[in-house]
Amino acid sequence: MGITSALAAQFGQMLLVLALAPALTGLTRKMKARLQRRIGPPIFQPYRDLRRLFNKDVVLADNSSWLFRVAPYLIFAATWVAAALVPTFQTGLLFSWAGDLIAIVALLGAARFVQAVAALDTGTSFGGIGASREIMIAALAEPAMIMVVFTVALVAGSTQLSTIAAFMADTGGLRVSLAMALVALIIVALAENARIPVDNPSTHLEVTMVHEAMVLEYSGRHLAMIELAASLKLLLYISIIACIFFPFGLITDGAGLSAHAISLAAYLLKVTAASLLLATLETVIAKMRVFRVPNLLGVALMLGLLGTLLLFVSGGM
Amino acid sequence: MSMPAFSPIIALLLTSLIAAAALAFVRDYRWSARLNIFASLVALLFALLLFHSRPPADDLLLADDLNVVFIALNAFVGFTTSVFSASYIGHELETGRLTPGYLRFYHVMFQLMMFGMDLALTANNIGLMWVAIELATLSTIVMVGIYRTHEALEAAWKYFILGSVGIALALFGTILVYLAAVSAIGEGMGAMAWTNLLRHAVTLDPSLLNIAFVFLLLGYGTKVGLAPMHAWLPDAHAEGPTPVSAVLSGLLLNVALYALLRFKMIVAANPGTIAVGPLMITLGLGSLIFAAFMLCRRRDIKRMFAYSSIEHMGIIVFAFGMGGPLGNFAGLLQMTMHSLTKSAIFFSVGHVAQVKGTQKIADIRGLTSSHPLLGWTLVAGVAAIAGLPPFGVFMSEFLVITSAFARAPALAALAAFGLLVAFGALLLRLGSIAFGEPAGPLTPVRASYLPIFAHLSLVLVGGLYMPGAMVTWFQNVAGLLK
Amino acid sequence: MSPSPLAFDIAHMFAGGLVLVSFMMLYQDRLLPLINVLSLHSLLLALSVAWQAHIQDKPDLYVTAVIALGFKSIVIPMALRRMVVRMELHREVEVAVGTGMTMLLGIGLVALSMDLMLRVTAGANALVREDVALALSVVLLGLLMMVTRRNAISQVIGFMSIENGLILGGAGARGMPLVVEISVAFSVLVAFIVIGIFLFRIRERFDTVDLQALDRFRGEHR
Amino acid sequence: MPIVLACVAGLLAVSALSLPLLRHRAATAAVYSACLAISLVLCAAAVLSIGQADSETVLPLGLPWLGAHIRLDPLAYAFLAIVNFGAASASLYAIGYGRHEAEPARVLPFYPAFLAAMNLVVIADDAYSFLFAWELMSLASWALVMARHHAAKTAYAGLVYLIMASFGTFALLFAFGLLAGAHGDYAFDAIRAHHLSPGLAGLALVLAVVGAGSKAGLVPLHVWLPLAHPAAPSHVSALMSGVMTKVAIYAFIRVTFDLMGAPAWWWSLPALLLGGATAAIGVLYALMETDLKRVLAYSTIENVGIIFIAIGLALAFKASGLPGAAALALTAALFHSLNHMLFKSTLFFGAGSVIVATGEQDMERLGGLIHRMPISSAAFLAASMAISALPPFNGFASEWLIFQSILVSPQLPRMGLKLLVPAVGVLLALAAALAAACFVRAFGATYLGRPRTTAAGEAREADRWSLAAMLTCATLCLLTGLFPGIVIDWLQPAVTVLVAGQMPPQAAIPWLSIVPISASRSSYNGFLLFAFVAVSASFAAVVVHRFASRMVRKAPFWDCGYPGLGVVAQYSATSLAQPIRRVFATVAFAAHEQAEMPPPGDLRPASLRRFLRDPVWHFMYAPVASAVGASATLLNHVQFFTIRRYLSFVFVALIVLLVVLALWG
Repeated sequence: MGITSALAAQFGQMLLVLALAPALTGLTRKMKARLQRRIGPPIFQPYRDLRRLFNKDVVLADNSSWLFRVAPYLIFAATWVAAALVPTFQTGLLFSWAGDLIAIVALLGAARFVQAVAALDTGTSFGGIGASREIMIAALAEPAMIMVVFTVALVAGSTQLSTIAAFMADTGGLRVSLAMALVALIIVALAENARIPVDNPSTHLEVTMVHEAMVLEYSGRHLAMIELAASLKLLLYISIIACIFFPFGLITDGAGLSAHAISLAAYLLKVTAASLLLATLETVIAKMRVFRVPNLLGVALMLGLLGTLLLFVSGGM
Repeated sequence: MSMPAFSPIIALLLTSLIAAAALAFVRDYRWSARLNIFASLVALLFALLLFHSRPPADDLLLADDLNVVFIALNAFVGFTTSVFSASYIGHELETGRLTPGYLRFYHVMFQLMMFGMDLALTANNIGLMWVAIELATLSTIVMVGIYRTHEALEAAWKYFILGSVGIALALFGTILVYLAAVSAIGEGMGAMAWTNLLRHAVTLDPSLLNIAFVFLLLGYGTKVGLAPMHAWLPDAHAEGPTPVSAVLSGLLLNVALYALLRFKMIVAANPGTIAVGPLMITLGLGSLIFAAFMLCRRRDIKRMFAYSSIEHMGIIVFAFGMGGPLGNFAGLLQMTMHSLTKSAIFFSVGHVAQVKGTQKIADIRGLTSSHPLLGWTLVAGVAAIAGLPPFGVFMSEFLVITSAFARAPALAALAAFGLLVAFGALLLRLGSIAFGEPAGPLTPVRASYLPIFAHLSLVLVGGLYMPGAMVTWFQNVAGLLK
Repeated sequence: MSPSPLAFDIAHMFAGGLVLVSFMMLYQDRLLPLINVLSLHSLLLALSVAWQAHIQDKPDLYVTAVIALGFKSIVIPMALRRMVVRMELHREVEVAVGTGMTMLLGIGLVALSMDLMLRVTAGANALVREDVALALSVVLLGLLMMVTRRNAISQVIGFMSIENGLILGGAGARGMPLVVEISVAFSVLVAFIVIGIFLFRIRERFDTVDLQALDRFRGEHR
Repeated sequence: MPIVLACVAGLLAVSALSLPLLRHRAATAAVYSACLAISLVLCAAAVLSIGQADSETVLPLGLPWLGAHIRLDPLAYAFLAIVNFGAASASLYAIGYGRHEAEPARVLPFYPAFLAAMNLVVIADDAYSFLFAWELMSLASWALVMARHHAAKTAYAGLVYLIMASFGTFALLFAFGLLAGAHGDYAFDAIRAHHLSPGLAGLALVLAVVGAGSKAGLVPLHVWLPLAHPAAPSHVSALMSGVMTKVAIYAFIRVTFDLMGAPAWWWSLPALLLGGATAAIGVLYALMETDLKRVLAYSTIENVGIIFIAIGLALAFKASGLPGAAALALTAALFHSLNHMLFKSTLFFGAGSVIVATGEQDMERLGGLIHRMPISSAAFLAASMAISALPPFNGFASEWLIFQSILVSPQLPRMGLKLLVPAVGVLLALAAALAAACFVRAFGATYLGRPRTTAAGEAREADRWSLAAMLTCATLCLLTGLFPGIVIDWLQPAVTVLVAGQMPPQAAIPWLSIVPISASRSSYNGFLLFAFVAVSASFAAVVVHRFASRMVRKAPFWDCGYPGLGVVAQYSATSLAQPIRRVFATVAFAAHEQAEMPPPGDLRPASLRRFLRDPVWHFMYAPVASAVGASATLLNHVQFFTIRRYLSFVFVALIVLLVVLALWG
C-alpha cells in the first residue's frame, strides 16, 4: 500500500470537507426555510457569500492589533485540521493518529480561545458580551464533550476515531450509555455550533447574540474565513456523530473504487439527513434565554457522566 | 571550709564578691562599668577552667558534669550582659532615668547577683543553695525596682512578695528533704549534701520526699516562672533595666531550673515516690499553652518577650518531665539555646526601647527601615526564638517534639499547638515592629552589637553543627538526669 | 535518743499552741489586735525553739529563739503598730473572705497536713513527725491568711507566720544545720518588706493594681 | 554529587557575600547573574545525570549522631532540574527586573538562600535535614514576601503564610515521627525499613497530605497562597508559584511513593478527591479575582490540583498492580509539574513587566498593552494557551496524558475507584475549560481593548533581560508541547524507581509522536498538528491574499451609533466573568450582586456591587481564628489581677498538689 494513495486519501478528504462545508450550511438554511414555508436562498448561496466577502476590503478598527488580523486564519486552520482528523468516508487515514478525539476537541478549543481573545481586541461591548458568554458555554460544553469521549473510548477501548469507528462497525450493538452519549453529543454539537436553542446563527439582537457578537467587528476576507470555519465545524461535528454512532459504509484504507463511491454516497446521505434533522429541530424549538443554557449543558454533562458510570455498573468491563 | 590550694570554684565566687565590694567604692560609672566587664571576664575564664580541672566535691561546694554546663553558660551570659550594660547605662544616665549613685548600687547588685547564682550552681548543700538563690533573687528585686517609678516599684513588689512566698515554700521543701534524709544518712551537714542524698536516694523516706518535692516544685517553680506562679515574671522583665531582664530570662530562671533538676534526680532515684514526670509535664504544658495565649495580647515589647520566656521554660520543663536520654538532652539544649537567644533579644530590645523612647509595641514600627541593623538582628532573634532554622532552637524543639511524640503523641500534639499559637503571636507583633512605615524617632542608635552577634552566631552554629565533644558531654548529663 | 514523754508533751504543747494562735490570727479582722496576736505567735515560737534547743542540746538554736523573741515579737510588731497608726488603718475591717469560711478552710488545711504527715512512717521519731505536721499546718494557715487578707500589713503578718512555721519545722528537724542562718536570712527578708512598706508607702497598693496606671505607663490595655 | 553540593554551598555563599555589597549599585546584577550561573550548572547536571545510579553521602552537620544525609536519586534529579530551571529563568528575569526594585537590600540576601533551601529539600535524605531545609525555605520566602513591607496587605500575607507554613511543618514532622516509629531514627533509610499498621499508615498519609498540601496550596489549605505569592516581587512570585509548590509536590511523592512503602488502594482517595476539588475551586477563585497576580496565584492552586489528581491515579494504579498505568499517571504528574513551572513563570514574568511598566496590577486599570508591549504580550498569550491546555502547547500534552491514564481506570479492581475516577475526570475537564475562560479573561482584560488608565496608555516594553527570560520559557512551553516524547523518556528513570514500571519508550515511535500505552489505543503528535495548522493557516492566508482582496481600510470600531464611548464602557474583567460568576459562583461563593438605581431626577450614579464569600475562610479559618482570639482575650485578664489573686493561685496549686498526694498515698 503506497504512501501516495494514503496521502491522496488524506488530502482528498481535507478538500472534500472544505468543499462540502458551505453546502451543508446552505442546505440547512434551505430546509429551514422550506419548513417555515419560505422559498429560502439557494443551497449554494453560502459559496456566493464567501466569494463576495473574499473580494471585499477589510475594514479594521483603529485600535485593533496584529492578533485581530491573524486570528481568522488560525481559527480556520485549527478547525480545518480538526476536521481533517475525522474520518468521513474512510478510516485509518494517514495522519489520523496524529491526534485522537481529545486532540480534536482541544483543537476546537484552541480555535475558540483565539476567537474569544480576538473578540476582545477592539474593546467593544459586543466582543465582551460574545466572549464572556462563549467562555461560559464552553466551560460546560467541553467537559460534557470530554465525558462523551470517555464513554465512547471506554466502550471502544481507544480514543482514536478510526479505531472507535471500526469497533462500532463490528460490535456496535445498542447500549444505554451509548444512547446517553449520543444525546449529550448532540446537545454539545448544538452549543458548539451556536445553533438554536443555545444561540441563533441568524440573529443580530444584542441580548441574545453569542457567536455573532464575537465576530461583529470582522469584515471582508476575515469574516469569510470565520464563516467558513463555522460551517467546517458544523460538518465536523456531524461527521463525528456519523462515524461514531452510524459507522456503516465506512471503508478502510486500500478499498476499491466502487467501495469508495459507495462510502462517499453513504457519507453524503448521512450529512443530508443530519442537516434535515437539524433544520427540523431549529424550526420546532425556540431559542433559550442565555442563563437557561447552562441547565441544558448541565444535562449533557450529567448524561455523559452517567453514561460512563453505567458502563461499569452494566459490567461492561 | 578547708580547701586545697587553688579551686576554680572558690576563685569564681571570690571574683564576684571582691568585684561587688570594689564596685561599691568606684564613683565614675565608666570605670565601674569597665571593672564590671573585667570581673565578669575573669569569672568567665575561671568558669571555663572548670572544664579543664575540677576540684573534688566537699560538703559545701561541688562541680560535676551537670552544673559545669550551667556555670559556663552563666558566666558567659553574665559577661556579655556586662558588656551590653556598659553601653546601655550610659544612655540611661543621659536620659536621667538613673543617677550615678543608683548606678553604683546597680553594679554592686549585679555582681552580687552573679555571686548568688554561681554559689547556687556550685553549692553541694541544699540549704546553702537555698540561701544563694534567695540572695540572687533579692539582688534582682532591688535592681528591678531601681528606676523607682510607680510601676517599677510595683513590679518589684510583686516579684518580692511572690518570690518570698516561693522562697518560703522551697525552704519547707528543703527541710522536708533533710528530714527524709536524716534517718538514712544521719544528722548534720552530710544529710544536706547532694552527693550523699543522691547516693542514698533509695533509702530516703519516700512519702516525705513526695511532700518535699511538691513544695520544691512550687517554690523553685515560682522562680522558674511556671504558670500559675509566673505573675512576677512579666512585670519584673518589663519594668527593670534591660540588662536585668536579659539576666533574669537568660540565667536566673535556669538557676531555679537547675535546683529543680537536682531534686528531680533524687526523687526519681527513689522507687517509692510518685512519678515526678507527670507533675512537671503538666506544669510545663500548662505554662507553654498559657504563655502562648498570653502572647497574643501583649502591647509592651519587653513584657511580650517575658511571656515568651515563660513559654520556653514550659517547653524545657516539659522536656525534662518527659525525661529519657533524648528528652533530657533536648531540654538541656533548649535551655542553652533559649538563654543565648533570649538574652540577645533583650539586648536588642533594650536598644530599641532606648532609641524609640518607649516600650509600647504600637509606637515601634518599621525598625528595619529606620534602624536596619538593629531591626534585622531583632528579626533574626525572633526567628531564632520562634524555632525557625537555621538557628539552634529549631533543633532543640525538633528533639523535644519528636522525643515526646515517640512516647506520648497526644502531649506532643498539645505542645505543638502551643508552639504554633506562640509562633503566630510573636510573628504578628514582629510584623508591625520590624516592617512597615517607620514610626518614632529616627536618631541613629549607638548600640553594642558585639554581645548580640556573639549570642546569635553561637545559636546559629548550634543549629548547624554541634561539636562531638559537646554532644557527648550533653549526653552524659542527660544520662545523669535519668 | 528518744526524748522523755514530758519533753515530748511540752514541745507538742508549744507547737500546738502555735497552730492555735494561727487560728486566732485568722479571725482577727482589725489590724491592731492582729499585730498583738502576731507577737504572741512569735513568742510561742521563741519558746518552742528554745525548748528544742534544750532537748536537742543545740545551743545555737537559742540564737534563733532570741531573734524570734526580740525581733519578731517586739521590734516588728512595734514598727507595724506605728505604721498602722500613721496610715490611719486601725479602723478598717479588711477581710476578703468571710471569717467563718476562712476558719473552715483553715481546719481543712490542718486536717490535710495531719493526714499527709501521719502517713510518714519514718525512722524520724514521733516528735519530729508531730512537730513537722504542726509546722506544715502553720505554714498553710499563714498562706491562707495572706490569700484572704487585703491589706499589706496583714499580709506581712501572714508571711511572718509562715516564716514562724518554717522556723518551727527547721528547729524541730533534729540536728538540721543552717537553721540559725536561715532564720537570720528570713528576718532580713521581713525587714526588707517592712522597710519597703515604710519607704514606699505601699499601703494597700500592692494589693490593688490600679488599671489607669497600667494603661498610662505599661502599654498594657485590658 | 560534588557538583550539586558545591552549587548549593555556592548559593549560600552568594547569599552571605551579598550582605557586604548591598550598598553597591552593581549588587543586583552581580547576585542574580551568580544565581543564574549556578542554577544553570545545577540544572544541566540534573538533566544529564538522571539516569545514573543513586549517590549518597552524610555530612557532619545537622542533628548530632544522625548527621545530614544527602541522596541523589532519579526523582531528586528530576525535581532538581525543575527547580533549577525555574530558578535560572527567574534569575535571568530578575537581572533586568531587579533594577526596578525599590529596596533591593531586602531581596538580594534572601533570594539565593531561598534557592539553596529548595535544592536542599530535594536532596535531603533524613527527616531532620528535610524539615530544616523545608522550614528554611519558608523563612527565606517569607523574608522575600516581606520585601514589599510598605504595602498594606503584606504584613497580613506574611503572617498567614508563615503560620500555615509552620503548621504544615508540624504535620510533616508528625508524619515522619509516625513513619520512623517510636525508636527508629530519622534517616530516610530507616524510615523505609520501618513498616506501619494500616491505621497508622492512614494517619501518616493524612499528615503528609496536610503537610505537603499546605505548602502546595491544596484546598482547603490554600488560604495563604493567594495572599503571599502576589505580595512578593514578581520573580519571587514566579519561584513560589512555579517552583516552591513543586517542591511540596516532591515532598508528597517522596513520602507516599518512597518512604511509606507499598501503597493500599485507599491511599489514592485523599489525593484524588482533594486534587479534583482543588482544581475546580482554584480556577473558580481565579475567575473571581481582578488582581492579575492573584489570578495567577489561584491558577497555581488549580494546577496543583491537577498534579495531585495524577498522583492519586498513580497511587491507585500502583496499589492495584498496574505498573504501566501507574507509570503513565506519574509521568503525567511530573510532566505537568515541569510544564506548570514553565508557563507559570512566563505568566508571572509578564505580570511583573506589566506592573513595572504601569504600576498597576488590577486588571480593571489595565488594557491595550498589546500595542505598547508586543513581545511580552505574545509570550503571555503563548503561556496562557499553554496553561489552558490547548494544543500544540505543553499544557495539553501533560493533561492529555492524565486523560489517557483516567481512561485506564476500568482496569482498577475496586468498584469505588472505578466510579470515582471518571467523576474526577469531569472535574479535570471542567478545570481545563474554566482555565481557558480564566486566561481569555486575564489576557483580554490586561493586554487587549483600550487602556483603561493613562498609566496603561503610557506603558513601555520590558527590558531585554526580562524579555529574554519570558521568551525562553514561552519557547520551551511550545517545544515541550511539540516534542513531549523527549521529556517523557527523560522522566522514565524517576518513574521506574517509584512505580516499578515505565511507559513505552517514545523515541522508538516514528514521527516523534507519543503513545501512552499502545498505538492502537491512542497517540498524539503535537509537532504534526502544529505543522498542519501552521501550513494550512499560511496557505489560506497566501491564497486569500494572492487571489482575493488584500485591501485594508482603517475605521473606528462599531459603536452602535453612540460615538465617544469612554474607555470605561469596555467590558471589564469583572463583567467578563459575570456569566460564569452567575452560573458557578452563586453556589460556590454565595456570590450575589446588588444593583442600585437612583430614581429619575436623582443625579447619583447607578451602582452595581458584587459580593463574594470565601467559603473556606468563612467556615474553616475564621472560626478558629476567632476562637483563639477570644480565649486569648479571656486569659489576658490574668495580666491585671492583684497580688492577692496571684498568691491564691500559688496557694490553690499547692493545696491541689497536696490533695493529690493525699489521695495517691
